[in-house]
Amino acid sequence: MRGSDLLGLPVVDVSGAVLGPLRDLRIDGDERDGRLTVRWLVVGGREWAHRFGYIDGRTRGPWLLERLLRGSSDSAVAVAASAVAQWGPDQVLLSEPAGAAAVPVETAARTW
Amino acid sequence: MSPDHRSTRSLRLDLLDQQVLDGTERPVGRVDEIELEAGQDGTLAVTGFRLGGAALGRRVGGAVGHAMTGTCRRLADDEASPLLPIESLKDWSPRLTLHRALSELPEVAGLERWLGKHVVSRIPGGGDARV
Amino acid sequence: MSTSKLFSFTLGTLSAIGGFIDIGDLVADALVGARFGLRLAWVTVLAVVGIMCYAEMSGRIAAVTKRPAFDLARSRLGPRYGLVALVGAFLVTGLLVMAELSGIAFSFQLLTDISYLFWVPVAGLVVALFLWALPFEILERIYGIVGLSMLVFVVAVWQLHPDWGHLWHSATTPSPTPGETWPIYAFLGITLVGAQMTPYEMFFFSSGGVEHGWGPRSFAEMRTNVIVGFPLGGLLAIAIQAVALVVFYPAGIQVEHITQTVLPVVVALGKVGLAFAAVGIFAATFGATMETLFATGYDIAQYFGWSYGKLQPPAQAARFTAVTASLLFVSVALALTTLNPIQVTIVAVVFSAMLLPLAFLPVLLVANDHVVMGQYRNGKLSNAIGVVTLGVSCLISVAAPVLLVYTRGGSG
Amino acid sequence: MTAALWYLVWPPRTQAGYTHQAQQTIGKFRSQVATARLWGRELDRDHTFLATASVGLDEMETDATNTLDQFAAYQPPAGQEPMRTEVTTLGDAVVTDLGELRIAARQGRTATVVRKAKRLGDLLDRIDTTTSDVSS
Repeated sequence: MRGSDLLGLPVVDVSGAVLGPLRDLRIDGDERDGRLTVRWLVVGGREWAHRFGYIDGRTRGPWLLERLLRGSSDSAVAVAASAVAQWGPDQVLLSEPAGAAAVPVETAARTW
Repeated sequence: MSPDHRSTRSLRLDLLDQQVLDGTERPVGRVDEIELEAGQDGTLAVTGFRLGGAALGRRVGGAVGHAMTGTCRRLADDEASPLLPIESLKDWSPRLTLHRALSELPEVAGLERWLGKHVVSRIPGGGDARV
Repeated sequence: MSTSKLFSFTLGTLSAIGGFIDIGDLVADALVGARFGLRLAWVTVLAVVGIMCYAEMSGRIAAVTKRPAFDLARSRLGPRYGLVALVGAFLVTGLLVMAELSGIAFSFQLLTDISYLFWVPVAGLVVALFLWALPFEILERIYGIVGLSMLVFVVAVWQLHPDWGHLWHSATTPSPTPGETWPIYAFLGITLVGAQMTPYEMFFFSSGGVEHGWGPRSFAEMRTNVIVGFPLGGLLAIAIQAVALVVFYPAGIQVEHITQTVLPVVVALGKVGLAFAAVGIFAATFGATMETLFATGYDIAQYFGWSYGKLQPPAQAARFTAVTASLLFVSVALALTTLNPIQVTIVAVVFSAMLLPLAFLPVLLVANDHVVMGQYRNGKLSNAIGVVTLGVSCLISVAAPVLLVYTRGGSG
Repeated sequence: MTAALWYLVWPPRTQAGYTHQAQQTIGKFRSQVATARLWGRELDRDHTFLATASVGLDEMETDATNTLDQFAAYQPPAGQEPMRTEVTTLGDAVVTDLGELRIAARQGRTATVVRKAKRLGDLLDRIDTTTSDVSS
């Protein structure tokens, strides 16, 4: 499936509750041995905040711009790829309830 | 927050739209689309990527996007923006470098190839297109 | 530092000067000087500070990432908004190529009294041959050094023995002259910002950095170029405003032509001054034609990821070469439609001012990207000036179209 | 967008609008004549090449013609015909004088250009009187 189709799909937990749109995928592995696997899903948060790199934590500041563009910081969550039951075609279905699967993006970001 | 050197990379910020160089470090295009596949064990993996206006057009969307995709489809003799498997990738740091040179990648950057061979290299001082 | 290093170091800086004055300055500064004297000089000063901040940022990004400024637009704005920025930059800079080309033709006309329209294709051919045959370093040196003859405008200020108190009073009165309205004052302020803060210079500056193989160790050279080049460009702009104030304001002369821009130099220094001014205008517009032409080519090539620039033979950057050649051809044709290049310059400069946020935002974001920049990311000063400049440019992009219409393009 | 374009080309209707347009037109004539006179003076002081001066003079004549045509095209509101006549006759004088200068320059007759340029002083005085008439 195409990456651009996947991004934006609603992420739904096992009970049918929608966590939010899929905004990004964290990829692990080494391109030299041809194995690039998805480790994390990043769900929710403003698209622009993702595009500018604020949610991912790489872009920090300038202070005013970040306040304007980032929006509420707790809106984005991370979900381990292992919690996914089905990828697409029109939603990403989790195999667990949101409470168990979702982790605040800041804590997840420390390990990715 | 996260340390500056990382173990995982972002599909949106590090892979999508990333600059692609051929085996001789010559820019040939950008990652216009990424292909992923879910394996039997449920894990999702990046299996390849596409270069070219046809794939880019789909992501731009709207009338302009359709025009872009349409023209590229008509221009390409075989499939427009073909899939390059992950195995063709030599290095990703942060730019993508392919193993093979452009001359060994027949389906990539057709316009560059045609213009280089038939037009620009013919002008005195134009040099060799190496395509 | 060995003498040859010092020699190339100073040449690098000197060549920066030639690139900082273009037809936008020649027209806008003279026009503003004749009407408001130095009452808008503060805008030029602030614009220089703003463009210096972003030029340094994009130069630093180019040195660290080996990728020029526009390359970032698509990675940070995404393909759709990157395309909007691309089309905007293409239209504006494309218009500027036509205006700069006409500028070259005007400089020939100044000394020959043959209509500039005759000279436009000649100028186009000269630019094409120079760009095709000569490597960049040589080109930059030529129009840089020759561009120094623009300093004749600074000499002219002294030669006119102005009433310095009056000049200082004018420079420190940020308000319209009697009989002029605030909207026109604001509109001409925006044209000055557009003339001084030109994104193509930032794209060209950073792309040049990538081609010169800048790395973190070349920060010193890069910053010297910025610290010397841009302020000197600003000084020239203010000198043009000053001579226009001294000679034109009392006589009620409104500037509409390049011949009027050089008139104060004629008054001050006679034929020698005129010759220098003509050569200076040739170098400035010649350099600017190449910069706007290549900046447009860079923008497109970097959006699509093509090879570009002059590092490899043209045939190996075929799409870039084709696009640049066709843009030059279209610009010559556009100039030959006798569309008034001065009006085109004002429109191009105002629209360029409107597009500033799209050019500045990606640069500011990447300069704060810890993964990309690491220890070389923005400090507090760059961020402070960067945010203020971005904020002002957002206000301008909202106010510019309204004022353009309301003041009927400044004639109001 | 259309509203903006309409506003741009909307000719003056009101009396104040017409007067403002007249003042603008006279201001342009003053600028064109003053520039031409300056070229003449610099030619006299051998400060400029004849080629450059004739380019400058030619541009001023063309501008004056355009300025006159544009103003003449406006429909004067009732009662302001005298103002129109005064400004257009002034404009005719400006176009004629600048035309003579451009012709002399193109023929290389520097002395004639200098002499005619000096006489532009009277034209500037006439512009001053018209300015006060229009604004009173």
